[in-house]
Amino acid sequence: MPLSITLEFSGGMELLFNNEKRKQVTLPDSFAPGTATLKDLLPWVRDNLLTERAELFMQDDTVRPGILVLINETDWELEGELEYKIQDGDVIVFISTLHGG
Amino acid sequence: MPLSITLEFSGGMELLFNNEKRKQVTLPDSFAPGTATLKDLLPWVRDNLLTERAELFMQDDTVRPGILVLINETDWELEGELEYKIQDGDVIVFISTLHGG
Amino acid sequence: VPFTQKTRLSNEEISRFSRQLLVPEIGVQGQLKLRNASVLVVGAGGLGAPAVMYLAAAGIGRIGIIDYDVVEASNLQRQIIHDESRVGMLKSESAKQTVSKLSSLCECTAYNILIDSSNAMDVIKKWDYVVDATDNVATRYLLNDCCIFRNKPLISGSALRMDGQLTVYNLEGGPCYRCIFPKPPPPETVTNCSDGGVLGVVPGIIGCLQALEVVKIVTGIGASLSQKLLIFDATTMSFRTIRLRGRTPSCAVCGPHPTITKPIDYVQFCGAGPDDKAHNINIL
Amino acid sequence: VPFTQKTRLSNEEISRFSRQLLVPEIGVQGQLKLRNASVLVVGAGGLGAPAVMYLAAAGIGRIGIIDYDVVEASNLQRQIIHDESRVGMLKSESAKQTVSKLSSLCECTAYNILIDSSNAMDVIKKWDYVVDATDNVATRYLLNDCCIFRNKPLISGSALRMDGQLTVYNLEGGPCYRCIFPKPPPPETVTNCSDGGVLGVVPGIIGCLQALEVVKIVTGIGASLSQKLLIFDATTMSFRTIRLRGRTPSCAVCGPHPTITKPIDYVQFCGAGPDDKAHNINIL
Ligand SMILES: [Zn+2]
Ligand SMILES: [Zn+2]
Repeated sequence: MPLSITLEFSGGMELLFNNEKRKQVTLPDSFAPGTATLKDLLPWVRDNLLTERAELFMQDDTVRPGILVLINETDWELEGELEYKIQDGDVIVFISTLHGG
Repeated sequence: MPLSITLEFSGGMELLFNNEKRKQVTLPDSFAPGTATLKDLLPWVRDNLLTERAELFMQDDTVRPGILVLINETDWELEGELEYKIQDGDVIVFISTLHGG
Repeated sequence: VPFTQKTRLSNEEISRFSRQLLVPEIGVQGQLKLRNASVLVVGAGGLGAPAVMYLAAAGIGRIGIIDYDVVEASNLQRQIIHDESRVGMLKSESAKQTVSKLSSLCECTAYNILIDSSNAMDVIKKWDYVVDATDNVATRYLLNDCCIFRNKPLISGSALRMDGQLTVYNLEGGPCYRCIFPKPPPPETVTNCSDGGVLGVVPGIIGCLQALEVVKIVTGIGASLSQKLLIFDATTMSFRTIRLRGRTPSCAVCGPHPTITKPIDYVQFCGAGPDDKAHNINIL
Repeated sequence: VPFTQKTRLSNEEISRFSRQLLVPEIGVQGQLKLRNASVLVVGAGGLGAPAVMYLAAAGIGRIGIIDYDVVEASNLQRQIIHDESRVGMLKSESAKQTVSKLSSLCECTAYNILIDSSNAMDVIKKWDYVVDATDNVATRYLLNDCCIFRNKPLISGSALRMDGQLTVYNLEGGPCYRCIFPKPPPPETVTNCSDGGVLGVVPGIIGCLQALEVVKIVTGIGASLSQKLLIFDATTMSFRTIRLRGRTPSCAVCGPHPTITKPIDYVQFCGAGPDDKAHNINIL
């Protein structure tokens, strides 16, 4: 069964994704449950969902500095970052940190 | 298996319950899963947990006016009020409405 | 003189509100709607202070402020629309002075009245939206009923100790206060800020959120809290939004067969009034 | 003259702060702690305006305000500590005037400086807590590093368009800004309120919440947002609190083997500075 996850974009990240703040996606079969990781997900998101310049989202094989990734309401650093194995029903949030005041 | 639920008290209701805002309770065996309702729960809460005057919590067989009951983040009126059947893991919140400004 | 509706922003307004014109959800059309809107804030206390200031700052064209009390030193811990030099002044006048300094683009009316059944219908009919920033049960029922009779959305906030609550009544078929609370609480269960205390910034936060809901309703972004209740616990910094019932068919004011069709005696209904100074000293 | 710590509230203070003395979590001891605390607010703009006003109202004994800009008309849509008569005045001075009017019990210092590597260490050492109410990446890293070097908790807020964020750094072993963001964002990805706009009451809400966190830390209630990030979306009125990583062992400033032990060149580090007027006009 393919993995279904929810992606959310906040703090202005949504401007890079057609102004959609929340998107449910079913990942293609190449994302095998139990082995597919965030390292696989990021380029897929970039190539399939991003509507603005790629460098505003990724640098090298990870998100660019200033973007915080949350996995089910938790900082992805606590969940293994790029090595985190995607689970069905996961909510992955990409937040652009704000600096204005 | 006995029913385990979480009770929460907010908006000053906690002052009637030993200043505890959150309490996990296992209901006695008389609360049968599938038949026990909020109508059964209210007097049990009054008799077992309330530490202040009963009339500040209940009037007749329901909560006194000015208290809102939530069942899993939803107004209990949408869930059947007193007739709602308690389920294991439910979160029941008693909120005193505020009038200050 | 009636307030003239505008169809274009002046150059001064474009420059003044440029940061809001840049927000896609607001833009020029949204700013014009703010300019053409009128908001009545009932209570120039802990909730009303930030609500009035941020509504005036945002460019609301007309603001009305109702209060019958005078500023006291113990108010200043939370009522930042007043200051030490205003102690002894009428709150409605003090609030109006602050608005005048903040923005010459806002037309502000101060009502130094105790709002009650005798005057509420007349006052409310002149305004598009009503903000409930009061401090007592009787006035909350009065505002609710009159907002139903006059069909005005009611943006209702409250605060006590470290807790705050916020909801929007009577918006686009949503419920009213009486739908949720058909009976008033027993007077002995009602605590006000005078008796129970309040951390000053808690009504500050709720008042700001009331202003935000008004801005969102006026500009068409839409209310987030119609048929929902926001519950704020400052101790744990938790915000919880819960789903409320819709209009109650048996509701005495907004149902299809209302039994109350004009303002009643709210002091009798609630067993306590706004001027019940034994319980209600300097609360707003 | 050093600020004298008090062990008793005066009769004037007891009367003035009576509503807070009644709050069990505050009480006389909490109010004394507020009176004996000093807070530095960096930025007298959209965040700093309500933060300063509510901190002064709450009874914080000493408040410092840093800003190097002057009040402009386009600030008044959100910076309610200023008013039309202050256009052209230094923001730090204008903010101080408002504090003086709000409370004669608060000792307020205005710093009309551009805070940078040359002066931050000296200024920060005089204060117990630092509120980051700035508008640019370089100053945020500067404040973070100096708060680590001087061991001061940093209450950090930010806002843009309809979004706000809030967290507390360097409190009781919690992470710092660099633990979470070791590298600054590319300058072209950074939007400020001048370019992106902001709905005025959004920084209002975040600034109030910053003041609340300060009050809670000072009085011993405890911060809710150390190692946590509050994310506010005004469009949907959603508040979400997420769990952040703890201190990062490899952190260049707060780790066990720091590679940065004094302020660096933050403009070079970030590729953009606070006075980068091409991008940063009237942002605070
Ligand atoms: Zn109704
Ligand atoms: Zn660190």
